[in-house]
Amino acid sequence: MTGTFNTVIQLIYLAAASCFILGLHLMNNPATARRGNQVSIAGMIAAIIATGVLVIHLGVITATGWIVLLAGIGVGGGLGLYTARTVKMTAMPQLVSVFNAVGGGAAALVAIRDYSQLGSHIGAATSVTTLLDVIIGSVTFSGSIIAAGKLQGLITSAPVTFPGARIVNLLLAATAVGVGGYVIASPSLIGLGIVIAAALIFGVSMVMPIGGADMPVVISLLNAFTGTAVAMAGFVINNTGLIIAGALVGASGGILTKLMADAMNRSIGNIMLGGFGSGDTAVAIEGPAGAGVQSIAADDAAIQLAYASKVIIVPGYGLAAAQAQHEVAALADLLESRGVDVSYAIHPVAGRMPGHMNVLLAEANVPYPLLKEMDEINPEFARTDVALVIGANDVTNPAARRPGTAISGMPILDVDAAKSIIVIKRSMGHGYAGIDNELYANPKTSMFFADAKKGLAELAASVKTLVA
Amino acid sequence: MTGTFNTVIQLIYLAAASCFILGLHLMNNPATARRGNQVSIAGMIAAIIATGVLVIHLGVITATGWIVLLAGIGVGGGLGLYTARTVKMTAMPQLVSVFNAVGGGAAALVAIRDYSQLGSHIGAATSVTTLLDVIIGSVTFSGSIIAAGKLQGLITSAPVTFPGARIVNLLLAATAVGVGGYVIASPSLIGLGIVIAAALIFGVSMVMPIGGADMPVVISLLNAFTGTAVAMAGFVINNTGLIIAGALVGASGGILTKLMADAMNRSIGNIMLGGFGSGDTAVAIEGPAGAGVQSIAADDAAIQLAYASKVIIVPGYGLAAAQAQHEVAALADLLESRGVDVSYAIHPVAGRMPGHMNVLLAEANVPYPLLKEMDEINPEFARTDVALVIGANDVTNPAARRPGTAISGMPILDVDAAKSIIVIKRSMGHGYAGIDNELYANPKTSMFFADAKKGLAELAASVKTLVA
Amino acid sequence: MLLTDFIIFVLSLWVGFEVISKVPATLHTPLMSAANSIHGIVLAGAIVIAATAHNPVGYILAFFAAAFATMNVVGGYVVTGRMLKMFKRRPAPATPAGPPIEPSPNGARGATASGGTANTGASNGAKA
Amino acid sequence: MLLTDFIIFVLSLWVGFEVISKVPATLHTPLMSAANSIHGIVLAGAIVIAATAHNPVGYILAFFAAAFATMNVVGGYVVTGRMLKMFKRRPAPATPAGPPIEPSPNGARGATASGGTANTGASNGAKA
Ligand SMILES: NC(=O)c1ccc[n+]([C@@H]2O[C@H](COP(=O)([O-])OP(=O)(O)OC[C@H]3O[C@@H](n4cnc5c(N)ncnc54)[C@H](OP(=O)(O)O)[C@@H]3O)[C@@H](O)[C@H]2O)c1
Ligand SMILES: NC(=O)c1ccc[n+]([C@@H]2O[C@H](COP(=O)([O-])OP(=O)(O)OC[C@H]3O[C@@H](n4cnc5c(N)ncnc54)[C@H](OP(=O)(O)O)[C@@H]3O)[C@@H](O)[C@H]2O)c1
Repeated sequence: MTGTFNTVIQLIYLAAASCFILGLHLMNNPATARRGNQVSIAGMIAAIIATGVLVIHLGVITATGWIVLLAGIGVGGGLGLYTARTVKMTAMPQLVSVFNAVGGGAAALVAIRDYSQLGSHIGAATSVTTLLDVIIGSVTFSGSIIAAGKLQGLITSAPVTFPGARIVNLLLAATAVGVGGYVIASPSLIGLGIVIAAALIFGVSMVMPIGGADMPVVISLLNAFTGTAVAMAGFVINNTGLIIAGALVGASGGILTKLMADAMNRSIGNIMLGGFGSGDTAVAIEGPAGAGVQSIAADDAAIQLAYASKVIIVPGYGLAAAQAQHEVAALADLLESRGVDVSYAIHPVAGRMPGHMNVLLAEANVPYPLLKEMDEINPEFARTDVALVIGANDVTNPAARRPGTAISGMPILDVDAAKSIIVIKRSMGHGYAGIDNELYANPKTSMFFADAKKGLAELAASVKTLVA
Repeated sequence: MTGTFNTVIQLIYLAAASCFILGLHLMNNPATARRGNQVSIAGMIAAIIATGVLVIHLGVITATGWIVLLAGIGVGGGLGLYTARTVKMTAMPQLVSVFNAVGGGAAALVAIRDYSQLGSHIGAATSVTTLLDVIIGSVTFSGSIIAAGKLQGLITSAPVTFPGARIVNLLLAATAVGVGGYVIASPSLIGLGIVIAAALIFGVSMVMPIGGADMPVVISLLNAFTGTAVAMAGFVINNTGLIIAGALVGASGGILTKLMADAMNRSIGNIMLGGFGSGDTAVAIEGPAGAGVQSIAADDAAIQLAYASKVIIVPGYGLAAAQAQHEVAALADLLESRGVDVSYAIHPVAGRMPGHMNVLLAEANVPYPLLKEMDEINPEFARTDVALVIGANDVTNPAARRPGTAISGMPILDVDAAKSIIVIKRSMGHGYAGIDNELYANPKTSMFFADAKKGLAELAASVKTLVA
Repeated sequence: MLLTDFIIFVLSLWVGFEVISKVPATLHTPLMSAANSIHGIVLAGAIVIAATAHNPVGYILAFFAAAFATMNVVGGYVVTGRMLKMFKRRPAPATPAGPPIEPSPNGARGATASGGTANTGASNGAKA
Repeated sequence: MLLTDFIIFVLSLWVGFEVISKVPATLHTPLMSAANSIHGIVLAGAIVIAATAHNPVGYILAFFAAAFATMNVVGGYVVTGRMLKMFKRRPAPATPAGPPIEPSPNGARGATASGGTANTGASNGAKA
C-alpha cells in the first residue's frame, strides 16, 4: 500500500482516539455528558470507515470474506441494537457486562485467528502480546457472562465458593500462563486450546465467589480488562487505533473501578476476594419486631406528609425491588400540587448500582433537578418536616458514624436530622450490609410496614381523601 | 547502534516522561506538590544520563566536543544554581522568564545547528519542524527576556506601543513564515538568518505593548511556547524524550495560562492585545481626599486591634511594594500573644503574581495554615471584629459585585462584612484596575494613611504601649 | 515498531488515568458504559482478520469476531445514550434548580462531585 | 517515523491537557515553574548536537545550547523547590487548621481549589 495512504488511515485513527478522549472528558460532568457520548460515536464511525477503506484498498479480502464480515456485522449490530433498545433501565449493568463479554471475546478471537494463521512464523515479542490477548480476553469473556448472570438472577447472586477454591484458581492461572509461555516457545494449537480453556474456567471461578451486590464494581474491573485485551489485539495486528483506544479504556476503567469501590467504601481487593457482597440475602422477617419501634398507619402518615411544608424522599434498594418508581412520583406530584416542597435525596450507593436511583426515578419522569446529591441535601434535613425513607436502609444507618460496624466510615444521609421520619419497608429486615438500623428505634421515626409499591399507593390514596 | 541498546534508551526516556507527568499530577495539590517536584527531578536526571550514555555509545563525539559540552553544562549549571538560590522570592517570576528564554534559545540552537549541518539533504517534512523550532524558539527567547525586563523594572512596565505597531507585527510574522517557507524549498543560511532576526524582533514587539502586571500570564504563555519549541526540536533530532516532554509542557502550560487569566478575570486575548495591564501607573495622590472618608490615627487603630477577639489581615500589592512582610508578621504575633485570633485572607490575585502574598508572607515565616484561601475565609468576615486591609485595593472593591466596572465579575474578599475595617495605604490612590474603591467610603471603614512598612511599625509600637 | 507501539500504549494509559477526574456517582454507570463502547473499536481488528481469512476456520473466527465486536460497539453506545437521557433537563416545578455555590475563580475545568451538580443546577436555573 | 512521532506528540498534548486539573491559585506560579524546568530536557538535544559537532560553528552552537539548557533545567528545579518550600507545614498557633469539609465519598483524585487547601488544612490538624 502507498505510504501516504497508510499515513492518512493512521491519522484518522489518531483523530478517532482523540474523539474518544474528549468524549470521556466531557462525560465527567452531567452538563456535558451527552455531548461527550456523541463525540465518542463520531470518532468510532470514522475509525470503522477508515478500516473498511483500508481493507478495500488492500484488496485481499475474498467475496466470502465480505459476506462473512457483513453477516457478522449485521447479526451483531442487530442484537446489540435490539437488546440495548429493549432492556429495562435497571437491567443495564448486566447488559453492559454482556457487551464486555463480547468485546473481550472479539479481542481474543483476533489473537487466536492471528496465531493459528501465522503459526511458527511469529517473533516472540508479538506472540507474547498474542497470548496476553488470548488469556485476558477469555477471562473477561467468561467472567463477564457470569457477572451478567448473577445480576440477572440466572445464577445465584450469593457468593458461590468451596474449600480450596483459591488453590484451584491459582492452578488455573498457573496453567494459562505456563502453557502460554510454552506455546510461545514452540507454537502448538493444542497448547493454545489448553490456554483458552484454562482462562475461560478461571474467569468463571474468579467471579462466582463474589456477591451480586458487588457486581457493578466487578463489571467495571472486567471492563478495564477488556480494554487491555483490545490494546493487546492492537499489538498483534499492529493497529495504533486499537492500542490507543484499548489502553485508554484500560486505564480509565481502572480509575473508575476505584472510584466506584470508594463510593461504597469497599476496597477492590476485598471485593475480588469475595466476602460480604452477599447482596439480598437480607431475610424479610415478617411483621414488625425490635424494641421501641413504633409503627404508623397510612392515614396518619398521609396527614404528616400533606401538612408538611418540606418533605425529602429518601429512596433505596427497596424502591427498585418493589418497582415503585411510578407510585413515588405520583405521591410527590400530589404533595407538590398541595404546595409541599418535595425533593429526593440520592445517596451515591443507594440501590445496587451507581446511579440506580437516578435511572429508576428517571423512568418515572421525575425531573432531574429534584434529585439532590448527598453533599447537597444533607444540610437541608434539619429544615425538613418529614423525611420519607422508602426501602432504604444502610444509606440511612447512623451506625456508619461510629467505627467497628460493617458500614463504618460510609458517608450517610443525615435523615435523623429531620423533624420526623417515616420509613416504608416490609419488615425490620436488614439491608445489603446485613446489620440493624438504629434509625428505626429513633423516637422521631415511625415505621410504615408495607411493600413499597402498595404502601405508596395507600399513602397517595389517603392524601387524596384528605384533600377532598 | 544495536537495536536493544536503543530500545533501552527509548524506554528510559519513556520512564522519564512518566515521571514528568506524575510530577505535574502531584503538583495539582499543595499537600503533594513537593513530592511532585522530586519525582520530576528524578525523571530528568535519568533522561540526561541516558542521553550521555547514548552519546558515549555512539562514540562519534570529539574531545573538543566533550570539552565544549562540559564547559557549557558547567557554566549554565553554575549560573542557574546561583541565580535560583540567590533571587528574592518576589523576583521569581522574572527568573522563571529568564529560564524560559534560555530554554527556548537552546531549542532554537538545536534546530539551527541541525539545519546548518544537514544543508540541503533534509526532507521537507523534517525541515518544516526545523523552521517551526527556530521561529517559536527565537520568539520565546526575545519575548521572555523582555517580559523579565519589565517585571524587573529594567524596562518600563507600562505598555509601550506606537501607531501601526499591529501592522509591524503582522509584517514580521509574515516575513518569518514566508522566508521560512522559502528556505525549506531551497535551503540557504542567509534566509535562515532573516527568519531568526524577524522572529527575535517579533518576540520583542509582541511583549512590549503588554503592561507589567499582566506579565505572569504572558510568561506562562511563553512557557507553553518553549514546550512546543522543544517538542519540535525532538522532531528535528528525532528524539522521543524531547517530543513527549515538550508537548506535555506545551499543553499543560496552555491550560495553566488560561487558569491564570481566569483567576484575574482577563481573557488571554485581550491581555496579548495589551490594554489595561498598565500596572502601577496608579498615581499616589498625596494626602487623603474623597468625600465621606474618615481617617484614623495609629493609637485608635491599635486599640481596636488589641481589644478585638478576631482579626483578619487582608494583604495586597501594597504590602509587597512596601516590603512590609516582616512588620505585618510581627504585629500579628503581638496580637496573638494577646489572645487575638489572627488569620490572613489571601485573594487568588492579590499582588502582581499568583501566590504573590503566599511567597511574601512565607518570607516572614507566617505559618501556612494561617493563610486562608478566599472561598474559605469569606464566610468568616461576618464574625470578624476588625478587618485590617494592608495595601489591598481591587481585591476588596465591592464595585466588582455590580456589572459595568473594570473588575466586574472578579470574585472579591467580603471585607465589608466585618464589624469594622481599617485600611492602610498611602493615599486614595487607585489600584491595578485604576478605579475608585467604594469600601473606603463605607461608614465602617477608617483609613490609616501611611506607607505599609511605616504604618505597621507604628501600629505595633502603639499596641505594645497599650500592653505595658 | 513494537517499541513505538509500546510508547503509544503507555502514553494512552496516562491519558486514561488523567481523563477521569472526580465524577458524581450518578455518572459512574454511564461512564463505565461509555468506556465499554470504546473498546468496541476491536471491530477494526475483526475487519482486518476477515480481510485475511481464506479458509473455513478463518471465516468462522472472523464471523464471530465481527458479530461480537459490532454488538459491543452498537449496543454500548445506544445503552450509554439511554442512560444519559436521564440528564435531560426539564424546568424544575417546585424546588430551586441548584445550590447557591460561589463560582470558584478558576473553575475552568474538571467537574468535581459537587461541582458537577452545581453546573447542571446552574444551567437548570438558566432554563427554568 | 515522522508519523509515529506525530502520534506520540498528539497523545502527549492530551496528557498535558488532562493533567492540570483545578489548581489553587497559590500553585499557579510553582506549576508554571515546574513545567518550565521540564522543557529543560532540551539539554538532551544539546548533548546530541555537541556529539555531532566537528567545526567551530558547531562547537559554539553546542556550547550555548548546552549552557542555556542546563541553566533552564538546574535553575528551574531549584526555584520550583524554593517556591514549594512555602507549603512546608508548621503547627498553627491560634487558628483551627482547616474548614470542616465533609470528605466527599469519591474524593479519590484531582485537587479542587478549595479541596486543595482542605487537604493541607486537614493534615495540619493532624500534625498540630
Ligand atoms: N449503589 C451501588 O453501586 C451498590 C452496589 C453494591 C452494593 N451496594 C450497597 O447496597 C446498599 C444500598 O443501601 P440501600 O439503603 O439503598 O438499600 P439496603 O441497605 O440494601 O436496604 C434495602 C431495604 O429495602 C427493603 N426492601 C426490600 N424490598 C422491599 C420492597 N419490596 N418494599 C419495601 N422495602 C423493601 C429491605 O427491608 P425489608 O426486607 O424489611 O423490606 C431492605 O432493608 C449499601 O449498603 C451499598 O453499599 C450499593
Ligand atoms: N496576582 C496576580 O497574578 C495578578 C497579576 C496581574 C494583575 N493583578 C491585579 O492586581 C490587582 C491586585 O489587587 P490588590 O488589591 O492586591 O492591589 P491593587 O488593587 O493593585 O492595590 C494596591 C494598593 O496598594 C497601595 N500601595 C501601593 N504602595 C503602597 C505602599 N508602599 N504602602 C501602602 N500601600 C501601598 C496603593 O494605594 P496607594 O497608592 O494609595 O498607597 C494601591 O491602591 C488586581 O486587580 C489583580 O487583578 C494580579
